[in-house]
Amino acid sequence: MTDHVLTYMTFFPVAGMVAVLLLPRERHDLIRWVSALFTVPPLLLAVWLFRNFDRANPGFQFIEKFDWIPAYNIQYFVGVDGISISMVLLTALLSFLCIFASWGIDKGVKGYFALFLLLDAGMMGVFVALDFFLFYIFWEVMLLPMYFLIGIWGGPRREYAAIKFFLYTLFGSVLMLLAILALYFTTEPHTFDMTQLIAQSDRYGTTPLPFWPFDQLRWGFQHVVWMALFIGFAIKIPAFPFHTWLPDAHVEAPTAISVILAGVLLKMGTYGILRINYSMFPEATGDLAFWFLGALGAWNIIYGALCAMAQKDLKKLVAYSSVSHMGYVMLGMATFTPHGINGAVLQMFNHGTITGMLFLMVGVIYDRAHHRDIEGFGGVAAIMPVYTGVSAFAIFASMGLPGLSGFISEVLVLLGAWQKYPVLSVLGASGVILTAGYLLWTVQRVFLGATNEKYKTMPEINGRELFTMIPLAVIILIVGVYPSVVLDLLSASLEQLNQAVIPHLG
Amino acid sequence: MVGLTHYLVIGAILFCLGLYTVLTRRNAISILMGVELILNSANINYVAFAHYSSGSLDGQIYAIFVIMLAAAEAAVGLAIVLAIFQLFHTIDVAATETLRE
Amino acid sequence: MEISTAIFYLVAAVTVGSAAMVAFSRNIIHSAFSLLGTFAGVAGIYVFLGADFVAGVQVLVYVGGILVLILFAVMLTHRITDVQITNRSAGRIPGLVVVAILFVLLVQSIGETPWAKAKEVVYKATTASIGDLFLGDYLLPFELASLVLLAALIGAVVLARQEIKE
Amino acid sequence: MDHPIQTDYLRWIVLLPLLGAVWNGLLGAQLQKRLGKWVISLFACGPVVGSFLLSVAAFQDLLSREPEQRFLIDRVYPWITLATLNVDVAFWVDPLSAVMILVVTGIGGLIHIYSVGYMHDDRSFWRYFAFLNLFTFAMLMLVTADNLLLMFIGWEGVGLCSYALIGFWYHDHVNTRAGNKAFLVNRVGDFGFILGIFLIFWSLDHHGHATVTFREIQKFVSLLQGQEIWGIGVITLATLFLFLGATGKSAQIPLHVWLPDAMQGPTPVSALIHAATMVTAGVYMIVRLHFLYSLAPLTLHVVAFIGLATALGAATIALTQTDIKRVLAYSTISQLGYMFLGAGVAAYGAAIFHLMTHAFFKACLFLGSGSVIHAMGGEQDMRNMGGLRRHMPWTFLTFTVAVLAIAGTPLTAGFFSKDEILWQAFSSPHGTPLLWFFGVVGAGLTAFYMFRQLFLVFFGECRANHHVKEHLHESPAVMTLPLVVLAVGSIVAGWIGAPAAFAPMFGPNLFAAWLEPVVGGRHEAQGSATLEEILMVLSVSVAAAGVYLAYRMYFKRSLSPERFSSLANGRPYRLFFNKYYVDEFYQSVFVDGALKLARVGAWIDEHIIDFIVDGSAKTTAFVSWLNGLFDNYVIDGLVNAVADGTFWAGGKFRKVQTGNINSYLYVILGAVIVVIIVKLRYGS
Repeated sequence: MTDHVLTYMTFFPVAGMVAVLLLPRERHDLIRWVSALFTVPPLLLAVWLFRNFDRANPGFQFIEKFDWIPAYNIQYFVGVDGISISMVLLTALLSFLCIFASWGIDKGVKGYFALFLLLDAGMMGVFVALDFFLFYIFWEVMLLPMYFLIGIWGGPRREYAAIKFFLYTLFGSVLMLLAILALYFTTEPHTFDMTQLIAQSDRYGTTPLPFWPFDQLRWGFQHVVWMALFIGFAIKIPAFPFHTWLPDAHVEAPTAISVILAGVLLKMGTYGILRINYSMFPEATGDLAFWFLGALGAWNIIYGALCAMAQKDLKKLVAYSSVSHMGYVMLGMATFTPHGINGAVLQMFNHGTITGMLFLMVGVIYDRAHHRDIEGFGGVAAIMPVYTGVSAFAIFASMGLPGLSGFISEVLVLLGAWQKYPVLSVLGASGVILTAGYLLWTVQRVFLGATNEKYKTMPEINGRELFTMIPLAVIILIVGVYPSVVLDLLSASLEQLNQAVIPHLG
Repeated sequence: MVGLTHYLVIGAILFCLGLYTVLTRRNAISILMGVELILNSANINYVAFAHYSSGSLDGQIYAIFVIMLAAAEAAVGLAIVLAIFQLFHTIDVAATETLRE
Repeated sequence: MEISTAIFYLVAAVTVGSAAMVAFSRNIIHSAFSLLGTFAGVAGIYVFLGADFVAGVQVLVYVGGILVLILFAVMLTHRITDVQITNRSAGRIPGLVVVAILFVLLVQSIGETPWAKAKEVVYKATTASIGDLFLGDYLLPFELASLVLLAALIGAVVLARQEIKE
Repeated sequence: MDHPIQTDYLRWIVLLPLLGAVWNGLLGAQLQKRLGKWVISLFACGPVVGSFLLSVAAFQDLLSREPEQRFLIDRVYPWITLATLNVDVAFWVDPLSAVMILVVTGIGGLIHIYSVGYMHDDRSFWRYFAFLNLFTFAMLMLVTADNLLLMFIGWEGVGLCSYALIGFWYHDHVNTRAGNKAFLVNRVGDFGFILGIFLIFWSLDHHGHATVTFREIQKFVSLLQGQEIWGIGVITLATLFLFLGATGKSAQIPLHVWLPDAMQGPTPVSALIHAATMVTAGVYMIVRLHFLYSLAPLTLHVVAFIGLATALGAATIALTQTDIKRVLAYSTISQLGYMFLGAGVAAYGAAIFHLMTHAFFKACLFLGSGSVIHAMGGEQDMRNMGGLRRHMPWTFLTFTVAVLAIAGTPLTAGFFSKDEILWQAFSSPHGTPLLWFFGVVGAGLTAFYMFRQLFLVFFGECRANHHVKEHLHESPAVMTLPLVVLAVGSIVAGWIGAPAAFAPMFGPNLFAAWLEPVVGGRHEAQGSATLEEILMVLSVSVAAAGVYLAYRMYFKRSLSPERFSSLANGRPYRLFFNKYYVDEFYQSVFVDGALKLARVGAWIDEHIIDFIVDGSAKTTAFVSWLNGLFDNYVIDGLVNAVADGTFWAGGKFRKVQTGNINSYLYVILGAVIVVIIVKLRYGS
């Protein structure tokens, strides 16, 4: 059993999908419970993984590897290290919770849960795959269900949103595929094995670009591949100016899908950059990180916060807050200090839990009021006090209140950034003020003020909804009070990554 | 000295005879016999190449598969012939050209 | 000329000759029985090529199975008392011409092609190795072949049942 | 100092209020419904009283040691351990933080008890106490933290509670807006604070001693001298950043605007958070980091200047306000300015001394005004009060004592502490007589507006309407008792820090001696005791002049206030009354500016980026439409032509389709033959 933990984690949801497909379509509750059941083992395995992960080992663990398509040297190769472990945990947790958040879906239940489970498998696969080909397959496996989940179960403008999402990500995928093939054909022997590619990361140093006319810019092969991969991942993050799919996709997607989108999918961008761009092209990373990660990250922080401030739709506001918060991840990654980079990965984890909670919060009130217009509420605190309490918790966590998890990661990122780029650090820190601004303003308009007569009879948050939010709240609190619980997992691998890039910094 | 060429020529002869059978016969069973000849010629080539060119057993394995499939084909083919005979009371392929437009 | 070469030519002659009988005989019964000679001759050629197992299979399957099937079919479709147990042919001349052209071309190709040569030509018992290969590298095709056979079996039975129904 | 003693009970000083907060926060609503409010009160006041007792124990523990050994620490667990960043959750108590925890838990406890009476009719009784306890926890964390990051938790934590309690009555947007304002302005300060931490951390990292722990910073601070960033000394910049944090929390110019609005919260909250404890955090922080500030003379000048400007500016605004709580709010800002003035002339002990005495009399004033508001049924405008001394004797008495103290009447606590600051401003190496002069002017203003308030509220005819007048009553004992305790404190608390001139009466300056191990000795440089006494008399006379003026204007009514308010066409009056228009300025520049930028950002997203995205989609659609036309008429035309041709040819060739396998075979064979020929002829 323990030899194949990662495989089990990845393919349990697929088994669940098959099981769901075999169930009669009108047995809605049965379908829901079966889906929930099939997300439990990955969660338990994630806990097991958390307990048994060797924190001192910077390399890959729980490796499974065998030939898949030997003719092209393609392998089934999975494993986790410090960079992916936290994401695997997050995916298992959010998938489980989101099944419960999807309880209210009553159109095409069978299809929804089947696709959801497939999505779950795809996401897990992306984080554990160590073979580039396998990685790409999981990456695409995850996109398709997402397209349908938004396009079929979404809001009124779902088709626009789904197509926008699909076009953006497809564009990214194509660039990524080209980059992957370029890597494949430059290795000798040709391989998709990430560990091999990482081990050969110094081989690009002297490879000049055959068709690059500008010698003085000293761009080599690896810079171009780096950029192709970066754009592919930046769309996922989403980094300015590739971010406009996010608000639309979020607004139209059903609650649980928004949670997954924000909680897991966005992380794939930054995860990909760390796993692939950083480790395979340390030199190009050293050359390009400042502008494309550091400066762009700081810009993301401020720009996202400003855009969030101008939104009238609650869900759109949360979506833009994601843009802002992912900026911290980019900024942290660009610092190459242990603080910054650990903070960045921790921020990925924290953003998953915090923003997940925020979207669940929006979902709860949308289910009751059937609109998300910020100005259209008011005085919800008097009607739904428990809901208000939980929401306030999430909002303050998002604001980076000390003692909660968001604070730790943001401080680490800004602390790391200060050493390398003090100006960016100052800009990033000023983003904290803006964040507080739009979030408090939201709290005031939605929860506080005179009770809105229209919603006087709105029912309090129910047990199921609380069940989806409380575990996240507990994690947010624990990580805030004792961050080592996550940091210990990350630091060894990230230190290794740092050491690979640092010699190449300009 | 007997070499690869000899076997290939035998194969070619068998192939041509089989082909001729298939081309000229009107009797379904005869056509099947022709097909068997063609298959045998192919098998000879397989085994000959295996013996002289590759030095591995792969060719033989293929030959065995071909034999297997030939057996299956013969069983099904002859069953069809019987069914056709039952339907048309003849096995002359010219009499059963219902595929024609 | 060595004995083995002589025997080779003998076997080849039997094979080709009976094949010609198959092709040209007017009586279908004769054709069918000539097929026996061809099959046996091919089995002999396999022996010359060091393929003992294939030769065995050839005898068992072709001679023991397929040929018997053909004979049965012949008998079932032609009353033995029938005067007309003929084997009608048509378009002999064009067939002969085309096949002849093809044959010439084939021989030309055989002659002109630089065939790969094995390092050494070995003769040794192959049965054990073939068994290993079947249960190793070729396991999947092997299993598939068994499926095909099963399908053929069932298919034949189904087709034959139609006959009784009618 | 190098081997501090691990003292396990310190954590409970901090954690007890947290337990109370969690208990009341999670279960309070149910408990209140099922068992009544007394349970809530018990679980709210109990932990704070417990913390107070533990604080006293810690204090005695310190007393029993040699002055150099007065240091207790409680390491709970390592909080963040990452490369060079090692931060423990650790609480320490030294003479400085001992003073603070006694003030926080002592005065905090009294205010908790007072609140039981004040908030008795409120539906969200439990929520109030949950936040009040949470505040106490955060404040204790702030003062006992042994490192900057942990302090920052408390720093933001008190901000959160302040936000929640200002907007406690959230049904009215006036309150929630005030809360938002407080939090946001504090965030600006926190922004500076956190950057200050970063700067210190990395500058020390440069020398291989990266740390955020106070004691270690103190140990290595000398390494930072001469180090520069952006052309400014690192210490100067770091202290300026931190001071920005202090101006936010302690409502100093330019971040003072939130405090008057914060009076929207329940009055005990104003007393505890916005007078006695939280707003003094900035002063505490500067004193805590005095070793840094002492090395940055430029920053010290800035601190002193800002402190003095705030003291004067807020005092002038207080002259014109009519809301009973707003006067007190501006008075608080003004008094905090004095504390910063003290800190700015490196008289850290004096600053803390004033902090402590101020906590007593300002808490007393706020609670007294709360008592008045309670009795007046929520009325806060002083123009509608008057003559209350007959109806509320205890409140009147305690209020008067506190007013005397803040006005600097000799022998009261305020007299000693304010005088200490003024004397230091005059005599310290960082001070000048000019600072003293303006400080004295401020003292005169203070005396004036406080007595103005006293006369307006408690003397003269009652101007309240009939309805209110009937319900005038003295507050219950649970409220007056804390008032009495605080009033007594407002007098005697100063005696422990009396200057040498009063040594025969009150003994030596115990307070300065107590803090000496932390902040160093009191500057006795320049000027003699005689000079000190002369200055003292001068400042008292100025204050007395202020009192006299108030007496003429608001008691005897022999001098019309309009004579002053209409000076210079009333321009200064309007300037004071409108708080120098700072709120309006901030609103139009920062708030509206940010909103405008936000709209620009959203517009860019919607109209530029999405224009490009949608445009490319539309272009694609257009191209495919063209393509479609092309397909329909050109390609399809061709295809149809081919199809028609094929159809026609098919008709011709249909005879080829014989159904005869032989004919198919011939065709195939023909093709094969052609292929072989081609291969033979042209193949390699």
